[in-house]
Amino acid sequence: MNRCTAITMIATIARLLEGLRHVAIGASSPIPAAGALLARERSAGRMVVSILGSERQNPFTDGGRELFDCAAQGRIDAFFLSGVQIDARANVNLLGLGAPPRLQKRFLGNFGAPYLASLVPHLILFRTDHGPRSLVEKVDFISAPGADGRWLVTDKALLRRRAGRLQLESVHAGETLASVQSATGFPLDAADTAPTTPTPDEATIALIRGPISVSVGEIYPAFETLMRE
Amino acid sequence: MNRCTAITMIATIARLLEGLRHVAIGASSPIPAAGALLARERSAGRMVVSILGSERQNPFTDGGRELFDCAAQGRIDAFFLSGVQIDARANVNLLGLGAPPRLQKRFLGNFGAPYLASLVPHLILFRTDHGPRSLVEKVDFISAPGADGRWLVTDKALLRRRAGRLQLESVHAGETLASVQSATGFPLDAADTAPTTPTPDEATIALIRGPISVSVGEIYPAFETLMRE
Amino acid sequence: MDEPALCAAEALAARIPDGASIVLAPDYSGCALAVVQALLRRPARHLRLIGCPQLGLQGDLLVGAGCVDRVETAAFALGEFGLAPAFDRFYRENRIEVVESTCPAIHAGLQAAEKGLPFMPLAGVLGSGLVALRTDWKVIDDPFGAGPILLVPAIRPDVALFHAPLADTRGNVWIGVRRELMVMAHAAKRTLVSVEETVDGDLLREERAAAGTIPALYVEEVAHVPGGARPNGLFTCYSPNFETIARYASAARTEAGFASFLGEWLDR
Amino acid sequence: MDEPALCAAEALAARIPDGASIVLAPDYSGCALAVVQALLRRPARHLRLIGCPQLGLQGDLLVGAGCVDRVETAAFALGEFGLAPAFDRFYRENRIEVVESTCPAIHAGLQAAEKGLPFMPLAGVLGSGLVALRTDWKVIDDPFGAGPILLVPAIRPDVALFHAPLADTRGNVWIGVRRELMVMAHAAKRTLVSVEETVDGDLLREERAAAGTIPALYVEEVAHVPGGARPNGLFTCYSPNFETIARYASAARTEAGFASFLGEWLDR
Repeated sequence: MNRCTAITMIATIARLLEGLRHVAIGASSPIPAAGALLARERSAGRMVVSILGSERQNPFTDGGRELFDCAAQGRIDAFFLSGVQIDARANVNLLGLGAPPRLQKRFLGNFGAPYLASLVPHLILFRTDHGPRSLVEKVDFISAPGADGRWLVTDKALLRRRAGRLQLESVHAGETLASVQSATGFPLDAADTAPTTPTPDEATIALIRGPISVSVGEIYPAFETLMRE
Repeated sequence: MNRCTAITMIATIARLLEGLRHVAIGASSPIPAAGALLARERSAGRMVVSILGSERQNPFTDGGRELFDCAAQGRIDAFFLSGVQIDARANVNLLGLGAPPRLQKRFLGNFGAPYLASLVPHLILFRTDHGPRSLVEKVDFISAPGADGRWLVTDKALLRRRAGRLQLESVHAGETLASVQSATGFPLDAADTAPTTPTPDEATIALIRGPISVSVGEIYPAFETLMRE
Repeated sequence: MDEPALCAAEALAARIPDGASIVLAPDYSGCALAVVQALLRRPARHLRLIGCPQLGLQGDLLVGAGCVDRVETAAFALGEFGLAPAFDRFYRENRIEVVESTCPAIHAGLQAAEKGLPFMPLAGVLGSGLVALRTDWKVIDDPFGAGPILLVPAIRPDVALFHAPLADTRGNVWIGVRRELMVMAHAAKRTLVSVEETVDGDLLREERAAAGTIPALYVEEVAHVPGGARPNGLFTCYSPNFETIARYASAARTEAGFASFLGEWLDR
Repeated sequence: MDEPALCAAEALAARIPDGASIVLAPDYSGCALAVVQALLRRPARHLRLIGCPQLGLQGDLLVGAGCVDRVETAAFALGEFGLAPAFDRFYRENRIEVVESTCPAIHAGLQAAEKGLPFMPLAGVLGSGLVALRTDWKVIDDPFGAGPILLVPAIRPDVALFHAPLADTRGNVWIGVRRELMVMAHAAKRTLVSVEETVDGDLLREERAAAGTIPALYVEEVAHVPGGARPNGLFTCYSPNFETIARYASAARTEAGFASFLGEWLDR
């Protein structure tokens, strides 16, 4: 993924988080981390961002379980999930391809997804490689079940589940309805044209490439390198 | 209770704790606290003593629940219970007299007794006023059920439950089998004579009245006063 | 106690509505007695107190002043001074509802709330008469085969109220090893804390302090109330004033004695 | 790493018998990599690893060296570098048993052990396919009426193994806010800890340090092993050596590459 697309995803995620109080970021999530830090910058101090594994961006003092306890208490507004597959119903598969328990190809594992899926009101999905193998009609395994209202941010577009299925909200600059549809493994219900995802201004880009990428670099150095180069 | 009797109880308790690794003391228990600290003095550093409410004698760092978690893990060897009534089967009533839920006379409450009774292997009972109203045939309420092998240390005697009932082990100096029986609300199975509880030597007494009473005085100042006067 | 501290305590008390359920710390932990004073002065009404895990001086003052409808607790005691005298009178006169419990059941109930669970299992207890008293508790056969086991329902208080040594200006509260206070804050819908001292900066960024700190995200309001636990003691700060507590223990045995003690105390 | 540190790590590893179940910290917490080196050198056999809640570099090294029969974990990953390469090979070749889990289920299982309970309830999860995979989990109807709820069995590891910044000579171990390490120590039958630094005195008596300290009563043995988490980082002490980890991530994709990395690393 190139830097420009990453920045669009980050700015889009920040937009989705506006007005929330507490956003938590799990493992393997540099782009959501950057999006949340950007949203926090704009929140006038009202947003708390918790990044798993970070020493500096972590308000938790009760160990690994606290994120999960906190979610069940209703104190976490938003969390992010990626996955090897996301399907038309916004189900997320983090486990692997094929039929469990003996998968044809195992990926990282379920992490906290099976639990957080039903306990965090704003569960935001993301994929940095929007393609027909990652966005499929039906996942091989449901790590986290989908729900209406759920957003999916990819490197090509912004989608949202309505009436049981993911639908196109906007396409990123350089993409079209057709190019996004051809990269998607299920039919998108959409109007003839799709609006373009807003692109961030220079000040926002500078913020992302500067202080935010430094913060994220604490645990995702490759991300910082991509932003800086 | 006079000082001399208290010291005998403390020394007796210390004897019962010999060889244990971890002794915990709950609320309202100055004499067990002193007994445990005396046992620790003699343990060459092998015994840990935890006193609820103490800042200085407390190895816990996980809050009020840790004592209870620790007991369920099998890491607490001994704990102490007193109560408004103790009966012939070594059942302990900490709650009050009469028929619950509306007691005729309510005492302090059950504390952790209902839980610890079955989880701590050496549960030691104590009463500082051995009399027919405190040692009864049957308790009005079972806070903690009795079990064979359990000790009871009073201001008059040392008893132990064998074959389902508390039996006399020894009488304190100044008491006789007859005097103890007449102060006990249930028949004691005992031989014609009872051995006398060992009395502590001068060095032990000085230890109790000195550093140990100072330690206990952190949370039980009246106890320290009794020992010092 | 100076005027601003009094005001701060009043402001905290004003956030506790009549009828609220309030979880309180035991006497040897962090007791917000200055805030309790403000509740007594109001006076608050129909409170339901939960002892974590037992009630002491704070609870007895509130009960004696007629602020309390119900208590749920493992014990009600004034430490070495024994029976809580006002509660004892109210109990005898059948003027208060008591939900009998045991320390680990209260800790477990609060932990269930902390975890958003309807219940927690609890080891032990089954041989005790307490199980029959608690008709809201359930005994099930452990589905994993360990035999019968007790389940206790979540305790989710409206308010957690306590006093602590230190907070920073962001609202992070240092409680050291007194982590029952942290469970209280996690479990309650709203957490109100008075503190001895407030400092600038961020306790969560201080390597040593962080581990004993309740993050601000759980704390609704912090009030700076020096001496706010007196006459109880406060861990790492000061010892109890046993003389005052002894005087209370004796005076509060009668309604008149309680009123006279209270009048004097609130008047300071 | 100097000789005494190596010896100390060996001594700790010697306390872990073949066949033991070992709960390990995630890469961003306290990883006892020097002790893992000693286990690789032995080599240990038939270990069962539990990730608290996930496995990373430590687990991948042990799997790649054939020390591991089974893993129970919420994920197996090398942080930003993605798939754990040795585990990936072993999984494809069907040479390792995997018990799939999710982070809070592992935390809950360890807490059940911490509390001497056969199980813990767990919120959420029911809509996930994971429930069907875990035939050892139970779904019951909440006796308090909240509908179906998941119960997960206790996880009681034979050994908790981790690395921490500091211990005192009494065996108290400072872990700061990394309290998953404390739960591991409470839950396991035996706890073995390597540390960066040991100090005289008593951490439990130090007001600020105490709250982040695991009491010695849970700790079987502490070994002084400076740099014992490298190439991973250690909270409050040093950052990960991402270059080494990247090199490993690439090399370990093949058996030969793994062997060559390992040979070089163990040889140091």
